[in-house]
Amino acid sequence: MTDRLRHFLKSPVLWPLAGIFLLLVANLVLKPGFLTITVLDGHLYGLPIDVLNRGAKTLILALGMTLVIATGGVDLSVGSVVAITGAVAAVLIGQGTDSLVLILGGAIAAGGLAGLINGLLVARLGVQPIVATLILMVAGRGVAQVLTDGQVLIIKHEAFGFLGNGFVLGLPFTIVCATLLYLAVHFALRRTAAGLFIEAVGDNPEASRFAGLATARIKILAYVACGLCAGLAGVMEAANIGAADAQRAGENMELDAIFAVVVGGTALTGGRFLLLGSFVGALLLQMLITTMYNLGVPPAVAPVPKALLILTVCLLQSDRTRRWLGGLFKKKAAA
Amino acid sequence: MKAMLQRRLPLLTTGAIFAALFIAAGLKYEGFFSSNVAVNLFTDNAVLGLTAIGMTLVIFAGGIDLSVGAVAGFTSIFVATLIEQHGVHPALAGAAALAIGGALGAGMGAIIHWFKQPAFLITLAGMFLMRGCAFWLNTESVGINHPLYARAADIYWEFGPVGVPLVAAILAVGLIIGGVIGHTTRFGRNLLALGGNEQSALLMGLPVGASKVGVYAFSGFCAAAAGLVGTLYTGSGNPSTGIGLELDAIAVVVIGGTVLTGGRGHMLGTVFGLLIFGTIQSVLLFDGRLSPWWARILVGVLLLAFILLQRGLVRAVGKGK
Amino acid sequence: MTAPSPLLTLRGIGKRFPGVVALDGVDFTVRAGEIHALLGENGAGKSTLIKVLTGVYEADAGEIILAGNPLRAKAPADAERAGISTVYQEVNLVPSLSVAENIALGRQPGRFGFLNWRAIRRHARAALARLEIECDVDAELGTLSIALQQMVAIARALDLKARLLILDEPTASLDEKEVADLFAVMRRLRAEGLGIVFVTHFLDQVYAVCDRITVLRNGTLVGEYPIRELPRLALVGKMLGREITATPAAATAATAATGTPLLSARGLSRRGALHALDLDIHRGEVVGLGGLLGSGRTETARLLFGIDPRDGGEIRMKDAACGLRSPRDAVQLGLAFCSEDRKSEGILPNLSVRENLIIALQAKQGGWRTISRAEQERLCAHYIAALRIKTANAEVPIRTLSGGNQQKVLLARWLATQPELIILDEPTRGIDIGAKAEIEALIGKLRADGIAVIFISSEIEEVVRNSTRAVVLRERRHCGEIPGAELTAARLMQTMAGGHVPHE
Amino acid sequence: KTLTVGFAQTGAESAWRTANTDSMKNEAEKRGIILKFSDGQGKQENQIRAVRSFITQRVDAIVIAPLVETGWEPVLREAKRAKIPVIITDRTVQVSDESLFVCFIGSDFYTEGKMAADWLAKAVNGTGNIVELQGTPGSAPANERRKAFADGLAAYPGLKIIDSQSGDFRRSGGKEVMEALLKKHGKAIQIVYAHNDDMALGAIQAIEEAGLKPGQDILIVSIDAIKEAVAAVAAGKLAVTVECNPLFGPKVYDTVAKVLAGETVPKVSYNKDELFDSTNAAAALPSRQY
Ligand SMILES: Nc1ncnc2c1ncn2[C@@H]1O[C@H](COP(=O)(O)OP(=O)(O)OP(=O)(O)O)[C@@H](O)[C@H]1O
Ligand SMILES: Nc1ncnc2c1ncn2[C@@H]1O[C@H](COP(=O)(O)OP(=O)(O)OP(=O)(O)O)[C@@H](O)[C@H]1O
Ligand SMILES: [Mg+2]
Ligand SMILES: [Mg+2]
Repeated sequence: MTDRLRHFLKSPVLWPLAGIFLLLVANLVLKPGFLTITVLDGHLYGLPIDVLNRGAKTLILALGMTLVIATGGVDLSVGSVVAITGAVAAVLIGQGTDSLVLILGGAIAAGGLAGLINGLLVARLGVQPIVATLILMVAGRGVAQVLTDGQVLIIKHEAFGFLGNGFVLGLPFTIVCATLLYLAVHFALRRTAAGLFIEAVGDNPEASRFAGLATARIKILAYVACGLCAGLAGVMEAANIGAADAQRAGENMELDAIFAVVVGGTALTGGRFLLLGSFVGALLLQMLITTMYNLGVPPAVAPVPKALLILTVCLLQSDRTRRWLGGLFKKKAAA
Repeated sequence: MKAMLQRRLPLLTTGAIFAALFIAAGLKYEGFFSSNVAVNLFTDNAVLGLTAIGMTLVIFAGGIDLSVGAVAGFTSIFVATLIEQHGVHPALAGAAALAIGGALGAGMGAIIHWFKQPAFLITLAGMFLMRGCAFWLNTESVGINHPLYARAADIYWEFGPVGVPLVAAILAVGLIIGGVIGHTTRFGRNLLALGGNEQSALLMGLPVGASKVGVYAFSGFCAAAAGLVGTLYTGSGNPSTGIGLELDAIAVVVIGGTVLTGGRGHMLGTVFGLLIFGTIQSVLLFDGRLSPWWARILVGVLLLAFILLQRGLVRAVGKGK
Repeated sequence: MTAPSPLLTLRGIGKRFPGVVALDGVDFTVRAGEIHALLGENGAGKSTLIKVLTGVYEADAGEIILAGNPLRAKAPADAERAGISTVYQEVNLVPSLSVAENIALGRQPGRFGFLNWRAIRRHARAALARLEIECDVDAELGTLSIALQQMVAIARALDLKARLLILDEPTASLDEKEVADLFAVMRRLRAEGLGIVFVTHFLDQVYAVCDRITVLRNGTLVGEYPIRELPRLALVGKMLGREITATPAAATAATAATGTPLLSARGLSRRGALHALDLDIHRGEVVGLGGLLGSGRTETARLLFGIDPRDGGEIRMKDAACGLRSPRDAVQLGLAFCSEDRKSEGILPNLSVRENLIIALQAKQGGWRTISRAEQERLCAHYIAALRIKTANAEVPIRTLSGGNQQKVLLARWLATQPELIILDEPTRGIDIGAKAEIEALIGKLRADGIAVIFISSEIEEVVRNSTRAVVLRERRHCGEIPGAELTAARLMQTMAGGHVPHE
Repeated sequence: KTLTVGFAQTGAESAWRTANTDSMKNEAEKRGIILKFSDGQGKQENQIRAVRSFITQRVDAIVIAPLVETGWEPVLREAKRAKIPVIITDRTVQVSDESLFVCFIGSDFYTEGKMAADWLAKAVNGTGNIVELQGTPGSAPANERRKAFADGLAAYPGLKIIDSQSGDFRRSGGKEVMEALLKKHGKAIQIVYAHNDDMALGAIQAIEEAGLKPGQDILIVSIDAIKEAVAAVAAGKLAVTVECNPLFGPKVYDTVAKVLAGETVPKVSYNKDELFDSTNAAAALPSRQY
């Protein structure tokens, strides 16, 4: 038990968790009603629920991003892919497609295709990930705009809207969906050898190939998975606001996703990944955004707290600080 | 000698591709072959070019600096606010801005090195920080009416039929200085070594920490210089200057054949990358018919085609040795 | 010899890593004008001692005195400034820079921080010439073979005006001529009054150049001895802490293998790497690949294992065509390949010993059929015991193991896949005497089990001892084959050197 | 001789902007004018680059829809040196020398904000708590609409802005911010002022999801009058949307023709902006083009 505790205390997940806790306390002090959750028509309402609800998209993106980052890559195109898939869904609905399966299938498949392109560029043609995905980041938004003809397409579809605004057992569907996806990905990676393969490829691609791993295929699959996640997030975004906005949907979301992953303890250099960390990281980010609304931070300086958060988490996670803190504790114990 | 040639291959390829692109555009569009277009490549890309200089060296060292755009934006509004609202002399304001850019870079470098944190994240934090500060100073752009600015806008050097404005000249000088630092100083070579293999660089007794701090400071300095040049270019300060600039700068550096993982590259490549980037923009403007979204797709496709071409050429020539 | 004053004194050095005590109160003295061997098994703490000395690691305890003054190196740069020049165990240069730059880095000639490229090249050429190395100083270092890179690293170290030169296993990938050249230089430097620390696992080399020996075992000092007072057998005993049992048996003179070969390659070729090679391997055979440095042995192995695409030729397994195109295919077909470059082609540095050990087996089984955790742990326990892998436990990252122990984990990785044919490229490089004997015994056992082995080693004796047949390469061509009965060191050497044209 | 006109557009950030671009393009096609179009992608640097390129290409006239007011002086001076007439549309520029451009044809973000404030003050009799959904910080419409609205409210001490956050001109942003603000202020919110329709529509969703009735419990005021917003006014969810007419094409080319013919044109002219509330929305809906 103490062993487990010690293990937990060393885990990188601890810091983002602590961050969430601190923000919670700050919110509570400044706005005591923060944690209140009320029941309305059998649905739960309240800021904490909002945090979960809003964080769901970043969370889903962060799941896919974790895999890509673990292979030693990065996917800058997820924001654009969110726009594309939203546009695809809107266009399909606009053409009178009624089957939810078709709509979802079409939209998410578009995300998968985008991931496939990224994966092929990176793994087969050896283009550096930042560059390969930068291409789709630039071109992807154009594609989305061509699809929607530059308009904000309005989506009127009951079942589709449920994906963004529905409630299951009193909880927003988005967060239920994100949690299920998290569990699914977790088990798919840890109950099979897929997780190990991804970590191996990220740690040393050459050695992995020598050990008989299909390095290229593993990388491609990671990008495809990331694309699918972005597709799902895009569908959610479109369903949530009931419209596909090619210009602005998913803007800067790639940075949020990367942020969540890295704050969660997965190194950008690849190798070891921490899915749980990404989950917590995404929540931390959303918590921060909601806190800023709550505190009425002027919109113009909103990036500053974000910067301070990144710096704090980074510095706390570093070995140097830990050693220093460790030394402090020891001294106290001795005294 | 052959080995030398082989190592320079990506560079030569990039140069060749630029030449081909420029000639093709010249044949297609009337009036493209003019000294004006060529000089404009420098003038219009001065802000991008100056940030790309710092970015090149940072990438040499295997790092990345996402804060450059925000630093440029901050500098822009900072200088304008000082001059217009506090009556500070432009030279003093500029010097202060350059100092802030350098100091911020040095700070980020120190955190990256001493706390062993990923450059991507720390400079991302730097980006948020500076962008927030820029908007905090002023959310609106501020026109600069100081007479010095008016005079600077009129500076032209005539070389025969070619008129070179101050902004273009600053970029040219900056590129030369960047090249000298990168290729003929110990500092520059240490950066490449560091990017090639940090562990080795350390064991070889190179000043790893100082080099890292130095290169981020330099990049911050370049970004601030870019912001300054931006105020010259527009005669105003704008806190939104340089949004997305960091990605363009990275693209320019990488198109130039510098490897993102570090250890390999050339400042001349960045020059070519900048010229290619500028030429693509010019072509879009000369064409002027594309709808903005198709233009975006086209830029993406061109970027892709370009990278594949570069790869293909390097591989083909490499095999035929 | 007169007793020169101590140049360097280390007293009571202690260093612990999480889970391991790497050094525990070690004393070490080097005098000016001597070559001092630092010996010990894998993981004894040799490299750690060196890194503490040069400031890579900070010692937990102890003091260092260089030429009468306390030395407090915070970084390798400080040590260099104090006159300590070091070649570390793993080649530590920058592969993406040119040879000339690698030699000059950090101390380039030039003024005011500006470089003089011409002087840099001239300087590099001179430094290489001193070791009689021929290579283009403008070539990118990464394109050279490991051996050449090692020579460049040594050239770099010698280039420094130093009082103390440290060489941590510099000879592991060098051939005999290069070793001889290096020794000549070392002797000259000794005569000039330098102190030299020399780490190696080749005892012959110790007795060829060294003056005194310090032996470490498990992070503690065993003792310091003048070379004449410590005969070979006693030395080995001190290193191992026990008497070694019988030397490994020479390979039994093999009966010529017959029947369909397990693997046969015809016309295997790749431009610039290998020229139309034919090779048959039967079950239970150990085929030694002989050849000088750069003769194409590694290239052969890489082609057989599908790492590089071949331009021509065919590989058949058990007389059936097999579409062997990638390492993945090779693993599925029951091949295994222990590569010579363990740092970049072998280990997954940040993954645990356990994960490194099972990765090939898991790859062979595919992603879906996972090996249960219990089974993984059983495998680890088995191989850690069987190969005497020195590690705190199976969950530490493999990068924290000593070089030799990493090598053993990689061997275990392949043995776990129960291959039909295993290719060992320099498996004994950087491995201590005890482990070497164990690996040789292991090869014998594999052979007895009917597994085919391709054995590549730069140590001729080793090839002769272990092979049932030798295939010799020269300048990337097959240039002869020596059946087991005729396999002697002299014959092998002659064929490798090309002094004798084999009849075919 | 066919006319060549260069048009430096700000970008394609909203439906309004797209309609504006389309108007310029379609009208040029109709009149047989060659339009060199440039998308500034929301960056002034790109716009300046485009104008400089138009000068190099020696177009007959240049039209600019400036992203920000300042920073145009150097490039306008170049245009003047090259004797190319420049027409500023949409919003004005600050220059020391008014002769640097021929004329200004504008829609006026400031007026729009003012109209919204005046309408609101009348509708609620000068009292109420307002939350403001701002556009992208630093962007021109956000700046102007914020300032104008605040100026307009100055005369009505009963109308108070109790909170103000940025929804980035995005529908999702509007929704997210509104959700948070509803949690924070609860029933205290009586009025929402959104800098554009997209955010307003997002806010309507948030309000509905919180179990409140937009239009009854909370009054929403917005700007742009995109088709969907006008429909929302007709449906009673949105109280008012101030039109900002994007269809500049005909007027701009008329002006170009006059200028090139040497006629004098008024230095400043505005497009007529309308206002849609419950009285006229339903009637206007069928004829909306964007
Ligand atoms: N960075 C590190 N982190 C943790 N443990 C380490 C580290 N470096 C070395 N060790 C441990 O310290 C011990 C001594 O290792 P060292 O590399 O000094 O051995 P060595 O004598 O050089 O062996 P070899 O002959 O195999 O190179 C080993 O048990 C090793 O696992
Ligand atoms: N990646 C590479 N790029 C360029 N040349 C290479 C590369 N790898 C090997 N070579 C060259 O190919 C030749 C054959 O090398 P190889 O490693 O097969 O020789 P070897 O007989 O195995 O020698 P060694 O004792 O080094 O293992 C060498 O001259 C080497 O320099
Ligand atoms: Mg060692
Ligand atoms: Mg070899």
